[in-house]
Amino acid sequence: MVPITTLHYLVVAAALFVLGAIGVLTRRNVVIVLMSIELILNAVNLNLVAFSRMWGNLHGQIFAIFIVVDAAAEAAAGLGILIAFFRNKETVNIDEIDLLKW
Amino acid sequence: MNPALNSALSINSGMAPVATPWFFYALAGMAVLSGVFVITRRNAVHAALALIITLLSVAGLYLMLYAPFVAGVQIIVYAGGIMVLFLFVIMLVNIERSSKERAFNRMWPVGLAAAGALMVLFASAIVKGSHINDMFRDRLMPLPESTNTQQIASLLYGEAGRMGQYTFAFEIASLLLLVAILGAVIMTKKKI
Amino acid sequence: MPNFIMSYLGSTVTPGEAGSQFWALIYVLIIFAGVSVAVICMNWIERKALAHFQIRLGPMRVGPHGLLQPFADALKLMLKEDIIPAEADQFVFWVAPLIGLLAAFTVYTVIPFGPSQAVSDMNIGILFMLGVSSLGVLGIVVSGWASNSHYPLIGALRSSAQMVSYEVAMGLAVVSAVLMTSLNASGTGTLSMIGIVQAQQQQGVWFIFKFFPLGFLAFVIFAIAMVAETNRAPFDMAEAESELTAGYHTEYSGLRWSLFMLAEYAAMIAVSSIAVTLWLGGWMRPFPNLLHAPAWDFIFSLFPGLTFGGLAAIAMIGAARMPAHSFFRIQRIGLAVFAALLAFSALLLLVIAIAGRSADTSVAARFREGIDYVYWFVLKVAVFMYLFIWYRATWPRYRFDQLMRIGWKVMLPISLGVLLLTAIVGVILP
Amino acid sequence: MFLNHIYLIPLFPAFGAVIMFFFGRRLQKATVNAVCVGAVVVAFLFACFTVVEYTHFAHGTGHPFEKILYTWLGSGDGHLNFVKRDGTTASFNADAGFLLDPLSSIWLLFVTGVGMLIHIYSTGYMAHEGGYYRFFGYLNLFMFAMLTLILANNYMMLFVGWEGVGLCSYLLIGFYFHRNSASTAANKAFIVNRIGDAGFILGALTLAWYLGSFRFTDINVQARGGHFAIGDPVLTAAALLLFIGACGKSAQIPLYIWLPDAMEGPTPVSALIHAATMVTAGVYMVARSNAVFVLAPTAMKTVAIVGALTAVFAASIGLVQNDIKRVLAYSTVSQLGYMFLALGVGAFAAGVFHVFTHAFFKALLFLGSGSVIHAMSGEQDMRNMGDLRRRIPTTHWTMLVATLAIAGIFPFAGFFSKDEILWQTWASEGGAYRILWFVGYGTALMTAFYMFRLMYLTFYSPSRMSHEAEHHVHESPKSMTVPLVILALCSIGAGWLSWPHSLGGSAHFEKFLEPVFAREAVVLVEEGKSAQLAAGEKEAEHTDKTEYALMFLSLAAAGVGWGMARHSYARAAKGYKEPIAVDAPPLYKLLYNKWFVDEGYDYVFTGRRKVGKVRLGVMGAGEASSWFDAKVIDGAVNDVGWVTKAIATISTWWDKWIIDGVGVNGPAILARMISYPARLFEWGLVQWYALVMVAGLLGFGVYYVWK
Repeated sequence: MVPITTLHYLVVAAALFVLGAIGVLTRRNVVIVLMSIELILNAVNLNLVAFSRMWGNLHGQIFAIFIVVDAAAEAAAGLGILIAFFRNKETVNIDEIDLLKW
Repeated sequence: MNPALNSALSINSGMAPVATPWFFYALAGMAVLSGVFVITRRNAVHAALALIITLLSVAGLYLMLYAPFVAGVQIIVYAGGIMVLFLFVIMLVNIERSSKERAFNRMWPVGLAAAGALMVLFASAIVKGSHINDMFRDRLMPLPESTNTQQIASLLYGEAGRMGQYTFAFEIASLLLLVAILGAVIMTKKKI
Repeated sequence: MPNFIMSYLGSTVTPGEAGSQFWALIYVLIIFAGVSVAVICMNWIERKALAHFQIRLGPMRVGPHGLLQPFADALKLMLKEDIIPAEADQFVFWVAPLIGLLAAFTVYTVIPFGPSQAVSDMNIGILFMLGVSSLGVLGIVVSGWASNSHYPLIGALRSSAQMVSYEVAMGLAVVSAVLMTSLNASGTGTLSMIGIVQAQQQQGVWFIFKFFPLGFLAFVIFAIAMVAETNRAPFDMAEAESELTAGYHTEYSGLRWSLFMLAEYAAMIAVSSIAVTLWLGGWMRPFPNLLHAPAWDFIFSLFPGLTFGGLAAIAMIGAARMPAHSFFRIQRIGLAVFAALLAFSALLLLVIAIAGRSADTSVAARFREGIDYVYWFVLKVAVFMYLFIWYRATWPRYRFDQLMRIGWKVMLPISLGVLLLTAIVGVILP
Repeated sequence: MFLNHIYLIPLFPAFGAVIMFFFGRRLQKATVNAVCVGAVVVAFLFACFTVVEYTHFAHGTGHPFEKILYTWLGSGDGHLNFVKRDGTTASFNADAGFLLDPLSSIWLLFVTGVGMLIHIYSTGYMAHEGGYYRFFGYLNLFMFAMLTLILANNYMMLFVGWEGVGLCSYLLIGFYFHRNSASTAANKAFIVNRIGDAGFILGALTLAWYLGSFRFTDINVQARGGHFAIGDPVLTAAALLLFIGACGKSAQIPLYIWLPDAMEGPTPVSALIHAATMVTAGVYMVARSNAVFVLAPTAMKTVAIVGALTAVFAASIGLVQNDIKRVLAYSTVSQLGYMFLALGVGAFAAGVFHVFTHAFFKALLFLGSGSVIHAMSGEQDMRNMGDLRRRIPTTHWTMLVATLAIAGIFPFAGFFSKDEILWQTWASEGGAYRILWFVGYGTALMTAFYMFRLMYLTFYSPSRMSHEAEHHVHESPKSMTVPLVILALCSIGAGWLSWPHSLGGSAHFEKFLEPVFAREAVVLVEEGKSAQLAAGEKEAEHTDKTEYALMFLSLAAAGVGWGMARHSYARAAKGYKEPIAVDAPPLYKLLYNKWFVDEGYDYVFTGRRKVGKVRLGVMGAGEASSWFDAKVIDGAVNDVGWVTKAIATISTWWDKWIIDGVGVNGPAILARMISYPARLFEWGLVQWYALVMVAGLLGFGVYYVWK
């Protein structure tokens, strides 16, 4: 059995990042787009923690914690906007959010 | 303590090998598989449940990386807090027609292609980097697990009256949260 | 093999720390079985206690004094038809009770029944407990949504709003207790559950009495928040039968419904354990600092045996006072056998207490200590469980807006204030 | 125990203030009393224990006790550095530190003690007023700021308290903010104080630049180390700047004008802030900086002259005022002048002693006047009073005690302190400086006169009250009279703490203060230059004979003042005439209108008064330059503008047809034509933007992977 190294974690993180990117780029439902952003953030966190383990210091973990805080703020603000928007336009589809186009 | 006991327990201070590679493969597989579900499910609640599984699997990976505090934060903030918020909002904005419409937007082939290019980039970076010596090292530096929380605390808050390295950043993060809370409250209020 | 088992009793660390997967598995099984039995007993006690609060008899027919009623109920629930509504989301409907159950039971991996009597001593123990128990809300939300019905959905939304709100005050109260663990020479605290109890041991005070009334206030906040957190009366809006039929599990029946019940009771025990660990000294027997002579150790170690003896005596009296009608004969015999079992356990415990009275490291002494730890922990938790029943019998239900107002405008500011004052006092006083 | 937790003393009233500001509106009056008065009582007891413990700590050596909690401003590791005058760098460093030495312990005791009594008094006085919790919140906040000021161990911390008491003074003067006069008076006090504060902060920064520290102990060590010549110009400048600050806070010429107007506040406030405690902050600060002042004889002389002038000036105004509180206000200004006179001649201990005794009898006078006003249902004009002696007996005899004290009758408190100041003034330096003594002596005479004038008009002369007022006259409640009695006892006894040598006493008070001031006495004698001060040195010289003569003279002055007042006012019936107004009408008019100083300031500084249509002074200069700007400079500008406009008309044509037509619109049309295909890319889908971001990410990645 091959021992698990940093590279393994990087592969998982890359996969999660690509999945998140696909979600952000292709889904119509804003909620799922936001969830995909969470996936991307998680991929980054995984990278940071893996590198923290690789270098043997804790700065990566601290960054991961800050990113979690950031994600919480982003989710709160994003979902707030979404609710306000839904109240006005009765839709959560991202391609119908185009008022500023005009 | 008798000798039999010692052999039975094999106490191994610092870095007890709590997990085999199988754990990693199981967790990673779960994370990626439910990640796929997140972006493919038509129903947002199913997607959210899949995302919760991904988050918990990633928390397990953190535990394997000797980052128990980050794992705990991941569970309590992401799985316990953010995802409940998501579910709440999904239930508030759940409308029938979304299940009958297209799940993907009109530019999905372009998006998919871009994401594919991203994947190729990552793959080539990893392949290239794994050849360069010491870029992604094979071995992992030891990190003491038993004092992980205390060390993170001393980085964040400092110790013995001195400011920690990240105290200022920490305060700013709290300010960010406050602003986000205010923003969310104001935006969702019907009448201000 | 016996040597292997006996030698393990001498261990001073948890199996998780020792890296022994075999013993961890054994512990998990024991805890799972123990909690399930405890839930069954709770069911019976709750029904009897509520009945006596309301001057009724409660279950009396199945077994002597209805002792076998919970087993009958369990059998009924298992045999009942499992109905899934046609419009429900099949998969989510199926998985929702499991989420709640999983969250409730995962918590037990870090509950310390003794300094080594836990599955694992996690470095982030209390954080892990709060996090995992907060996952329970997911089960409720999802079950309400998946039922595709109005009452369950309202119940789910209510309960999730309530649990998320009270989690904040609860977390802050917990933080103030965690802060107290750092008041030692080195200045570093701990999140580990075992470490928290040991900190109370070192400081020679249960945290409920520390910085009186700060510790007490934090405890009271936690005690209120934990009732709201488990959706119990008087905060049981989520399943208010007069408003929402049965709340989020209206559409559930049979085994799946019983899983919800199991999860609820398991969660009650879990949060009570947190309260006991954080504020009431965990596994420590009363007055370990005042009455610390070995003689006192011995006297206190007689308590488990005496408790069981007392129960046996009660059961015996019950058997003796049965009416002399032949109809009751089988019940009388059953109760007598039950009493005999209890008496045998009492005898066993007393023998162990006497055999292990010397304070050396022999296996008997370690075994006696282990029993002591578990006994005192379970006794404290049992008090909380009785309190839960008492609340339910005594207090009327809150209105939902009152509940939220108390949560955000009273409990949260008070817990913040307590946290602040604890920090200030902790800096100034030593 | 107490000494180590000295920082708690200001925190008790701060706690009360915080409670009031956040929850006060909902609290009962009883709760407000319990919290606010309780906080001050606790602070007083704590202060007493602290001082007792301090005396054990110091063993009579007067060694200061310093407690530094944390670095409040700046830091020790290289931030906020500045270059000192001698080229070395020092760090801008102010601690949240507390200093207790004999000087601050005296202030600590009487501030908390008098403050406590006035708090108790206020519960009675303010019982029927609105904004009860607000009043007590402000009072507690004031106590916090004042105690911070007293206990600070450096200039910056002192400045915090300094500004804090200024703020509270502003808030409390404007307590009846619905009255226009009150809010104007509050603004006046605040603005005048700002001028002084500017001087203070400049002085403190100069000292820091020169000596490299804000801490009193550091500055004292350096100033007394003998590195500086007497009359060092920078130190003189610093001392003068600090004295400007003291002028603002302690109401000295020319910044005294705010204090009489400050009587718009409730009477307990006048007693606490504008008589007993806050206005002595300037004295405290100068006494605290004595090491610097001693090295600056010019500054010392300035202090003495300004103090003497203020004393006589304010006393002369006080002779003819009719508002009972205004008389007391001018009396306060005059007595503050005395204190500065003492400081200026180097008799620091005598000045501090006068602060100490003055706190009791002046607080008593104000509280008594408050009681009178209370009894008269709000009437403040003495012309409408009279014959109150038997109707409010407690108020009467307590005020009589205070009057005797302030007039300097033996053996009341004022006699000892005032006599000490006059003696030191006489003894400090001969020659022209004896004039200062004559000024002080004249002031003493005037003081006796106007104080007994107040007493006779209020209590003894035939009643001039209106019928309704007469009907309502009543003695004040216990909560008001008990503080009066306590203060009266203090006014009698406080002077005995420093029974002078010449009368067979041992001057305990000065002994206690000696360690704070004695060192510079030694320095000065060694230098042999300034014979201006050095109280200890003069001790040997003075002959008892002179001192007895001076004592007798000042007693005689008090007696003469008393007699004149009795002669003029004992039988003042309704519509009586002021004797000065009869004998010298122009002088009366001058005094009654306060020497027209406010009007003069209006002409010179604020510009509210004009001569004809022209403003004078600062605002006048502004108006003149404004006129010059509008007419001359702008006229020239307009002419230039016209030329420019003509040129512009021509260039407009060029621009419109040539530049715009060909140069601008041409490319624009081209751009519009190109934009039609380009628009296809930005079609309003948010995710497109995300796609662009991914493209950028890809670009970066490709560059870094294959570079």
